[in-house]
Amino acid sequence: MVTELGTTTVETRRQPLPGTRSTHGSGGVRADPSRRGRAPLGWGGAWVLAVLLPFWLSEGQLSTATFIVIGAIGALGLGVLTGFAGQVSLGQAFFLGVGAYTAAVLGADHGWNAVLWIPAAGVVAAMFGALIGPTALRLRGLYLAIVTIGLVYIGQNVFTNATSLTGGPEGRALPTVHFANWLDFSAGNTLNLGGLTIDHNGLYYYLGLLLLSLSALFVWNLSRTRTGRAMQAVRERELAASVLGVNLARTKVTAFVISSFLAGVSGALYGSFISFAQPGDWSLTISIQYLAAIIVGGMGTVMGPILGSIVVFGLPDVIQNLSFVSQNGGGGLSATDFASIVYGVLIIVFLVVQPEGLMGLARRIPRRLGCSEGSMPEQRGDPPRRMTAATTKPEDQQ
Amino acid sequence: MTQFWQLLFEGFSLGCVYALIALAFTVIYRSSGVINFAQGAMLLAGAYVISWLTVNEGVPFFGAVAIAIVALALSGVAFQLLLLRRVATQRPIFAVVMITIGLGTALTSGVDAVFGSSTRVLGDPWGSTALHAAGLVFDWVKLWAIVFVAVVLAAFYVLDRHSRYGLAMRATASDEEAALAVGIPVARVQALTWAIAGSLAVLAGLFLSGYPSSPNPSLGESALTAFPAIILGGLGSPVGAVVGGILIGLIEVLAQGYDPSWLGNNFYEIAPYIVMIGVLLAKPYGLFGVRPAERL
Amino acid sequence: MTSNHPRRVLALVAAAALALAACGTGGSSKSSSAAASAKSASITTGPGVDASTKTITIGNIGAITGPAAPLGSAALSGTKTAIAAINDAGGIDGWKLSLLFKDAGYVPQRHVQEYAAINQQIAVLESFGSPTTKAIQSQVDAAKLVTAPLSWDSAWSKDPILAPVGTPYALDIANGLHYLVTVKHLAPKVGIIYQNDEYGADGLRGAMAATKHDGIKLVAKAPENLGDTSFTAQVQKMKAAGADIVVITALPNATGPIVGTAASLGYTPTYLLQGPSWLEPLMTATGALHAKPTPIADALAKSTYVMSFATPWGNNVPGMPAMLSAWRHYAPTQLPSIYFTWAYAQTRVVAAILKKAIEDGDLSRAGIAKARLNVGAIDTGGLTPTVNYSPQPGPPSSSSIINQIDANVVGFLKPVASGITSPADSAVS
Amino acid sequence: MLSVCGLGLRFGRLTAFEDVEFTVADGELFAVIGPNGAGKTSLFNVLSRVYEPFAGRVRLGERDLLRLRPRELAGAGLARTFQNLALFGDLSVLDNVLIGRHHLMRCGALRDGVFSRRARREERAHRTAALEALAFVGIDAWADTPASTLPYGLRKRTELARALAMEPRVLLLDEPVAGMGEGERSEISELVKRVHGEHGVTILLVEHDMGMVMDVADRVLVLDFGRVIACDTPAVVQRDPRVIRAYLGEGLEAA
Repeated sequence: MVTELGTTTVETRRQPLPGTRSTHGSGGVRADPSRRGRAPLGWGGAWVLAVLLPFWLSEGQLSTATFIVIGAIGALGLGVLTGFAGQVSLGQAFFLGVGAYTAAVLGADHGWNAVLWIPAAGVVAAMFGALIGPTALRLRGLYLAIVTIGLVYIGQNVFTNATSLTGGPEGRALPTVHFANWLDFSAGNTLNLGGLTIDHNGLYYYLGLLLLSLSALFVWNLSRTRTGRAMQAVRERELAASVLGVNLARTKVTAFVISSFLAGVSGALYGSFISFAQPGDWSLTISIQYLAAIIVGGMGTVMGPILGSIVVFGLPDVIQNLSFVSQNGGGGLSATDFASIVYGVLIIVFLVVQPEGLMGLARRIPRRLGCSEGSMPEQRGDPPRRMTAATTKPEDQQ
Repeated sequence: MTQFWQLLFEGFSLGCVYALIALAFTVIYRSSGVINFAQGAMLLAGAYVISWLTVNEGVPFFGAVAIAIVALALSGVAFQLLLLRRVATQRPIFAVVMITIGLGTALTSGVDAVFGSSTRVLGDPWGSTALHAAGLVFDWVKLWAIVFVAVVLAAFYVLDRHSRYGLAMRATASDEEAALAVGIPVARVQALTWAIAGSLAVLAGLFLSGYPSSPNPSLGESALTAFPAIILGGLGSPVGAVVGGILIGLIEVLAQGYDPSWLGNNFYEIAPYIVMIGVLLAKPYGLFGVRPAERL
Repeated sequence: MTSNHPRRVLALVAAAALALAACGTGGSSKSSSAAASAKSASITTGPGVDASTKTITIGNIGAITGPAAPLGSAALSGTKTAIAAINDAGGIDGWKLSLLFKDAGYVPQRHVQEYAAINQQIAVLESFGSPTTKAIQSQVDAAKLVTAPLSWDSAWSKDPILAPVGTPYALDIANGLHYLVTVKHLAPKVGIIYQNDEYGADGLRGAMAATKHDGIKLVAKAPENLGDTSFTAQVQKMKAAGADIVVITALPNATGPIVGTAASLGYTPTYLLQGPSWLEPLMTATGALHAKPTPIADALAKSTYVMSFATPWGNNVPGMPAMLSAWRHYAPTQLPSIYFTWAYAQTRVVAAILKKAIEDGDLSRAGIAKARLNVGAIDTGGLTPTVNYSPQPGPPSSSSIINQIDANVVGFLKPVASGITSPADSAVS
Repeated sequence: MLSVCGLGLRFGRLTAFEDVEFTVADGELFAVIGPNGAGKTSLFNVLSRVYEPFAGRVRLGERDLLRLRPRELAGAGLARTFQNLALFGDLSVLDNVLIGRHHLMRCGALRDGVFSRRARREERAHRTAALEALAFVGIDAWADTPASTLPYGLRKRTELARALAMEPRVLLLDEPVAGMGEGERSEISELVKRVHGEHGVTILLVEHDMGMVMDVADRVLVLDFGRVIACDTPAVVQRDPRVIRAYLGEGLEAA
């Protein structure tokens, strides 16, 4: 292994390094910080599709889609905390609940407009996030994960006991989104937009989609600038990041704050859409679903949590409503059991084949088609993965 | 005072069952770094298989327990070798965690689909019989739980400390790649841990659904109660799992009996978590956990 | 939004499509092209009503999976049996009923989804569970969709469109305690173990209200949760406080261990079980009369009263023979269950409302809603208390049926009194 | 520039080193050598505030280094590379270097998230600087490659670029040529000299490779079993009998 620098370089270039060839082929480096020019047309197309989607959906499917976009906001938040900053949290259900009850208190009890109570739900949840974030300074990995499980249980207990705010175990009504008299989301009302009629489900869908888009843009910007970089550095090597000048406390707490803000907004919309919330709604099961969404979608990416949400929040409903699945309860396999068995098995099989989740798959397809990997905005937030045998490990060279 | 001793007994017996669940978590965690979210579903399946064999098929109780243990252990091994093994070498540990979540979902629904969601009869020989002594009541099933757990723990200790596989398990736990390099059959060791987890699930399911409880669909959630136990004791420490489990059982039952009303309803539910958080503030890696070495 | 359009349930409909249906008035259009054809039969129709085949669709969002599945499955069976029996007897004035069932597993979110999926295809709805029905309550109110909740939450009493059958939980408990203390002359020291959710809270409210009369004292109360593994502490609280009557507002999964634990501890109070706390398999392995008894069967048979929203299996009431013959004919494999009886009766109540609407010539949602108000008292042949949805103070029914557990009868319940009311009733609502 | 006084470090009962004293002048290239286990890297870990010493003082210019928190070191002008590499594997080479400039950037999550004009401007400026650092070490062509996919030599260079991008006053280099071939060694030596010459940075170097140390260092400190046994110019140290006995013996002759 005694080589001149030049030789080394040539040698290295001969090695099949994924992701490098295309850039080098085109000569030079992309130093332009705003890569929006190259921003994926694919995702833009997907967004347009999402906007047009309700035209093809039945009302039942539309309500499922609404739950997906609302859930995806919270999943995106968890993606920041767990996917980018590497702090595994199973506490998302707690922050969803805080958001929902904030909406209830401000929107219903104090009569605030939704323009105010939606962000307020995020802010209050974010404040709780800021309080809880510092635990991540002391606890690592699964210790943190299980402490956040405790947070969910303690949260449910507090929700049950704080009767004046949450209605106690009996639950309470949540306000419907009402911006103005012509833009009122309550059931039975519609919005007429020059020939288009949008009903209750549709309005919630579009509000959810709007907030999801804004959040995704925010998170994407974050992922490619200073804050997001610091989070990923902390995820990879906490101590080294610290020696290089990254403020661990600030980075982790920021991740918690962003994550719980988005969870708060998501919870408020969710509760408002269902119009009713009780403490049992914010259980560990919900947290696990959110974790599932970001894992299935692909950790450490912006689009992963959104794609994962489609699977986790949508798939069971789709399977259950397949035409050949019997809805009858008269003995035999119930549709719900069938759906969750199929769902569980699908998740197992999919992750055995594709452990990097849907984004791993999405990344692979363009590569197969010979496109540049750089066309994906998530390139730099890649989840940890083992490279192919062609890649030289340091140990091999020593 | 009678009440206190009675609760102490109930808590200790429950804690022993938690210790089994926590040990199952720990064994898998040690060998692969994964928290097995399907543990609750395995426990549920174990209880229902026993109930089905005794009540519907007329198999003698201990025969049914043995069959259930073999079945669950083999299923665990198959799951590890056929599925998990294919991903375990990849770095995203989350994928493996997620696979156990998927398994839990499918298994829970499978149990529901096969056995229905009604409460069942376990078919154990103890039923509602109890030993009455010193003004206290000791349900036989709870006494046997303590005895069984003691035997299982002793057996585990022997396996862990004095057998070839125990050493292999500990080596795999500390460094999978190094273990592989010195010729330890890591795949076989990890399969063994799943077999152990499956067997422990059956025993835990058995004692959780004994009198006065019964096999019912919410048993799976009880496994979640063992989470604070494994953290309290320290992840990856079998001793910690046992101590943590017993502590959690005692805390839960005593808090149930004595929670003052100013703490609100259902304080006992969160008491284990509050104790756990308290311990972690003082000892971030639990009572018996070891701080992982951090290198630059 | 026309019924000849394949996608009539689109949330977004282009204006062009709207223009086709000239009668569409925006918002929730109640007219449809089917209305035009129905005009000849001089009956107004609405969603879920097909005049050409004379079919009315009843929606049912139930729970045959999840924590309430044992209750939900029996109830679904009762609903199906009632519908089959009505159809085979010629329907309602020639109109057939068809059932559109969706399982939501007792999960509010899925309830909302299923409601959205079917609400345009149904004329009336049966909705299982309290938290789940609350999740769609504002929508059914807005849609003026007559909905029969399969639960007895006190909150239903004030809703303008819901058609609950049975007495609210809180009233049931108040009535039951009143009966035990004044008629059975039991000592008035009462304890309650309740599930820590809205259902349990309702039961607790009833027990609290009962303390205002008859010298009843609430000496202990203890919450429990689904998934609790030990009930020793709750039972110890009851025992230590010396409660003579223990109210259990829980699900059967908890009732069993509570009674068993108490028996182990040598504590044998009189139990008063809220309806959903009771299920036949608490007595025998399968719930059938001669199956293997459970370890707690003896303890339960000693002195346990069960409040029921429906009369016990085989009880001598006018409606029972018809139900039993329908059961043998349409659902012979269904084990005797009070949920079967109750859902069967509820479906007959729904049918009575629909009959009134047909007589009035208006099967639109508004027409059915009006029929609900005007039909007057509906007698279920003694299967449940009589209901009346005319504007009145208080719930549609406020009297209770009380039964005692008997190990030797089918269904294990022996009625001891019905039509019980208590002076505490006014305090509850 | 950097003065170390009476410094000692223990792991439990094991003493890594004690009574370490030296002063590095502004602009000096100061090397620390010693046999394996002599405590060189531990010394670096104390200087970068990873380990807490039990005794002694360290001054960086006017500041008491031991009072700073690890993340404040970058701001105080101290940068380091790591013996066993501490790159953020999944981040691109450029992003790795940009992490080095984290402390020079000011935008918070809010500005970053909305990608405000200021965030854009900052991002662009620092990217340019980071690319310059990459160009300096000769790997700017790999800017967008995930660091974990680079061969070892290039990773070492990435670390050097990252440390340079931090714009330090004092640079701690922990075995920059360990595990490299002869040709690469001399190239890295040249690079270190250029860094020293062109940037005028004070450099503290830990190295095994005697040839390199004697070639580039102004002064050399020799640690043996946790104690300083010599501290002088390379020429003097090479002749020091204690050094020869303790460590250099065969190595010196080979060099």
